[in-house]
Amino acid sequence: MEKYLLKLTVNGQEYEVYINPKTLLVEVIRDYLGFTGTKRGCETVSCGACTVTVNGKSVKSCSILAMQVDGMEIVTSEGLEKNGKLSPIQKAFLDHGAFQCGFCTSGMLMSATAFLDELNGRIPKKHEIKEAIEGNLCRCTGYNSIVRAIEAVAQGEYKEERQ
Amino acid sequence: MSFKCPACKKEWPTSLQVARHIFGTGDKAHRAWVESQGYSYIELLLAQTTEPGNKSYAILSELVEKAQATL
Amino acid sequence: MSTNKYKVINTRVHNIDGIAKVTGRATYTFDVKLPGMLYGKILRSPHPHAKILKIDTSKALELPGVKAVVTGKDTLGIKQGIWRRYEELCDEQILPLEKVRYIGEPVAAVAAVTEEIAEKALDLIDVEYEVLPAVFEPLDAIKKDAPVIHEGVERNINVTRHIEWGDVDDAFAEAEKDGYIREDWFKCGGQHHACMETRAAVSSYTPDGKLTVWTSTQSPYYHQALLAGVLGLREGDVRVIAPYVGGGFGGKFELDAAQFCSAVLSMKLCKPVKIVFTREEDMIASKRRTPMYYYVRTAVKKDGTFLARESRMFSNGGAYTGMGATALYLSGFFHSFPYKWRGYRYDGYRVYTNTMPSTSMRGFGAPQAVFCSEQQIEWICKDLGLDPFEVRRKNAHTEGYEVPGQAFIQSCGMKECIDKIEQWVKSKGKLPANRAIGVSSCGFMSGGIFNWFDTPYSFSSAVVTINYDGTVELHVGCQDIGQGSNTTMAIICAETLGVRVEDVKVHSGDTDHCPADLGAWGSRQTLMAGNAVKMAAEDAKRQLLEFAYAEMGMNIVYDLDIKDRWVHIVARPERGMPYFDLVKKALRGKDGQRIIGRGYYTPHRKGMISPAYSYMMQAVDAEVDPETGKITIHEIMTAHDCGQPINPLGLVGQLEGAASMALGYGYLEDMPFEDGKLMNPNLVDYKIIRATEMPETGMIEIDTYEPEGPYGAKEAGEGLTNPTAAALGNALFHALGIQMKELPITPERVLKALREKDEAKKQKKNT
Amino acid sequence: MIHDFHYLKPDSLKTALAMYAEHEDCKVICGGQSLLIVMRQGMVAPEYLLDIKHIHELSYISFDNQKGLRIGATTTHREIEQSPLIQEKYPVLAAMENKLASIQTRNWGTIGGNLAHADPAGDPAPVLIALKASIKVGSIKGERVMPLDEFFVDYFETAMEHGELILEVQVPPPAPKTGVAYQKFNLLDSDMGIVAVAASVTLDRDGKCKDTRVVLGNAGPTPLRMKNIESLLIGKKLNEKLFEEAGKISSTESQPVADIHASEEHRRHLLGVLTRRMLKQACDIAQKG
Repeated sequence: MEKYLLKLTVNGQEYEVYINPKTLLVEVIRDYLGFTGTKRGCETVSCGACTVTVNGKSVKSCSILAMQVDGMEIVTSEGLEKNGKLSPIQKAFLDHGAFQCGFCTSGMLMSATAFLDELNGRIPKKHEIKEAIEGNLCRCTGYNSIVRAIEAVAQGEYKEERQ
Repeated sequence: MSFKCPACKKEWPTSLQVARHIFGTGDKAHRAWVESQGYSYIELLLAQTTEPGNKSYAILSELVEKAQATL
Repeated sequence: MSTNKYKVINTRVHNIDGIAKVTGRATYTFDVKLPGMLYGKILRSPHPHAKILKIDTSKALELPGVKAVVTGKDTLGIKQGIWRRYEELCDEQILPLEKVRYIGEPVAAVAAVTEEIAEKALDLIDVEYEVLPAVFEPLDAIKKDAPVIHEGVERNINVTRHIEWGDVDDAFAEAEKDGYIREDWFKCGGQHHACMETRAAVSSYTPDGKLTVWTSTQSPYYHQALLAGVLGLREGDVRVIAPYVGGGFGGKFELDAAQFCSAVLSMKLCKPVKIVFTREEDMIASKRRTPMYYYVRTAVKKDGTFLARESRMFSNGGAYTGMGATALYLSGFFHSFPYKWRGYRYDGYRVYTNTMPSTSMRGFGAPQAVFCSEQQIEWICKDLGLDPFEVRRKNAHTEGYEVPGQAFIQSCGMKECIDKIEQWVKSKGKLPANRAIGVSSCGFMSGGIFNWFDTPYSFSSAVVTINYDGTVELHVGCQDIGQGSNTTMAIICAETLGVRVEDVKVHSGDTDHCPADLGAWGSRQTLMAGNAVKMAAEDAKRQLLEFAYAEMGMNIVYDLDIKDRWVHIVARPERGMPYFDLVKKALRGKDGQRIIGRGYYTPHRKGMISPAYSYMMQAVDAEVDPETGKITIHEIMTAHDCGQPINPLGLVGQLEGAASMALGYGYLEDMPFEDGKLMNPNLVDYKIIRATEMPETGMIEIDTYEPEGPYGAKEAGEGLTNPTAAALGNALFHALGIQMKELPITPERVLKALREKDEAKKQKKNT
Repeated sequence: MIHDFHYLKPDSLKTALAMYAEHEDCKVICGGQSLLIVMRQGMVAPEYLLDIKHIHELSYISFDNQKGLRIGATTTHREIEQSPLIQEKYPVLAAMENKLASIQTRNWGTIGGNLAHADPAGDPAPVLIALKASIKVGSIKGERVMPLDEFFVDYFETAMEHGELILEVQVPPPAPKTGVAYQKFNLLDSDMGIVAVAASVTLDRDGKCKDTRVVLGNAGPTPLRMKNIESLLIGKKLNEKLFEEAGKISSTESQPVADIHASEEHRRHLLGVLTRRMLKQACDIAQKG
């Protein structure tokens, strides 16, 4: 089976991997590049634990062929912190206890990050926040703490002081 | 005055409690003793579910009381 | 909330595993990678009931990359089970020798260089079965001609439990004269834990006869002991490591096939083997919440005073016992909660069937018991024209009440919960058509006393070690599965020792370094492990203060304490010394030895069920579309008595998490089987509630003090899962007048109930 | 698990069509949100996989008053959902997209991929048929346009021949005094519908029904356009009784398949209720419009 060259940037670092074209993006992220923050919880693109952002948009990395992100910018939960400083949404998750077992947390963080970036300043309604994480299943928290955390960041309670 | 369990000789103040102990443990020895009295252990147990009241327990308590003489 | 007299307890402390979890650093079992690690896959039975005649693994072994194939013959053939105290309830060989008893049961396991090769090898294993007749429903399995699933177990009944107090028959006789009796049949479905992390294990057996297993577990000690039991090893030679655990909910403290098969393969090859369940495997071949058929007969006086109740329950136990016996007992026990009965009789029957085994799941029999009880009470109040709040208040448990021969209730805030919810419901005023608020009250246990695991160790233990720089090592055996027990223990340790949470490092999830503890189930850890941690911290503080008395040389009448890193005279807090200086002196005074405090807890003189009980009443504001049967939940409000809250962020998380799981059990999550085959083993067709359906959740904390718990604390984990399904059923009763007797409440069942109600009304009109 | 395949990545539509014609056992992948699931289950295992995700010639949303709306095949659901133009001129289309699967799936999945997958429970098809949409497909031999309700042939089967790709969805300009409504019945907000109904109503000057379409989702092998309802309603003053009758036609003439989520009888009942409700809703919008 011939392999293909894939060039992609993950968390600001460029990588080149030779892969069988049937390899999914989540497999490149986890098994080839070792970013195990992104998780997998199902085989039917239902749980959202594998959510990452591709060029700023949240996607389920288990439903995408890795070859399709050639030359694109991927961000996983490990890429949110900048030289030791947590991003606003990470701090909000800590303050609001927006996680328990933590297995869905990486996916939730990336859905939240993509949603907040897309808002760029607009204050969202509550149902919009719930729709932003509708693709992410969580069995522990009952979601409301996560919605409160995202709402707090959207309302500017967390300054971004990491430039 | 106390009642002994015919199968394992443990004692309780009332025969009803001995009956409850026999159904509760339900191991081979206790089942065998019930069968030896001419009753099917499982039938007695299941009878509990069909009619209200405690018929099976009443029957078993009687058997226990009668058996005290031979212990 | 009362003004907080504690420095650390009941403050919004960050979860101490938070940084790892929000930065993607947290590694779970399926992230574990070892050098030379092989990947395992399990071949599963396609038949619900069949003899295994022959297994030919030769072709599989020839596939390049396959290193080993094991079947029952490669094991010691020991029948294992978690109820080690009763031999006949240990009935499961995970790789069976003679026959399979449910679809999905492991038959063989392959270890190969890659997961893909292992999967391909499965198709090359030929298994010759002799298919046997199978039975799937308990009421069929107890018939005379039903197939025998376990030899020697007549009519497939393997466990019966009987609870009785008071004079049941007299009470019913009195009710027949001038009271009121009502009887109803209920059918409560199963539910799957569906933890986001599926079952997984990495086993590594080394030539020195030691086995190390990384696995997702709620109790490392249980798995250490269970693995040792079935593999013929000493417990000390087995090390179980729980990396971060992705949820348990009662489904991850029994031995599962990932752990067992990876261990058997690893012992055969002396190489690490990793087995990770796919979601489909996790849903088909694990153990679920116990489906129950309830018959409930209740007698009351005309004025609403409860007289007696006589209930019977058949549980669909599935192919193997697991925690079935406990489910039977607890369901019956909490079916009487939270009311005083003059007479109560319960008979529970656990029946074997050829379906996936059922076990414990959050609430453990209480959601089913409460669903039947709390709805029937609401219907009785309607029949007699009584106010449901008044009837509940009149019969509710009170502080110091003894459930005859069963349990001693100490702290009990039931009445306050009823008052608060009554006020809240009234404050909501009149609701639009097809929408109403249903209420339901219940209680739950803080850990179990009956030692069905037969452990020789104390139930919980903890060790506190103070370093030279004042930082504290806290070794505990309790296991954090997301409910935040690491944080709760750190809070209790910090408060007791008088330091801050960031001074405490919690070590858990490793049987080599942590003391034995029964682990996370039955909502036991805050109380039991909390008591052990409090005792250990007190022991360390006492040793520390000995040096303080010497160092400060003050009047012997004074007492010393440590609060927020400041050692001081209790009566004159400004006179003292920094905790960090004291620690340095203490170390020198002990010839360089660190201060070590030990603590442990085992409940005594508390009956056979639990040391303490939480109480709650919940209101569910639900709307239903009478034309389509679709249900929308607007809000859930809970008045909750869990003694002294320790970890407030965790408490809110438990409430909202329990509500989301309980709502799923109420109207979303269904497990339809056809001839023993689960028809929806994926997260598309198995409907777990999502953010868009989750209602607003409020909580009213009732302040009580539980003397048995650390700082007065008791459970807040499982109890909150119990009332919701019943409250939802009652909401539909008030909104549309329909009586729901089956769980889950699907739209189709709502419309059927509506039709039945209308027909009944028509019949009444023209008779 | 997914079977091995040769991966073809054309950089333009022209090369894509050439490659597609060249290989017999070849499947097309765009967003892959549906295709990868069936490939993982081993139900689809082509020798070649043609990836047209990054052919930007086919990713556009345009509108003019004569020709109406044009959506390129590789346009993502999210782009349709968030397009101000579609929100203004075809609000029912944007609302439907907003409830399609999850944000993640909508960010990567495309309208062309969805329609080519031809799942009878798919959301876009009934709405687009109610909007009288047609679809342009093309191959190396040339292009053709057909009404969307003729595009779906059977379960997961379209009228496309081998070598043909979906190029564009075409929707006529919104007609005056017209209302379109869509609803699916499900347990969770973004689930595929157990059943779904799209309805459009156009009224003439004196308020009679000039034109109407009722399209049922997940009620047969393909989206079902209920022609008998059209003949029942066109030319009449619409009222509750007529909506009731239309509902009966939907529940009797549809071919829903029972599964664990709902029985056939329940599905027929729901189709009747939703038909009545969507016609009423469309009629109200038309009266205001």
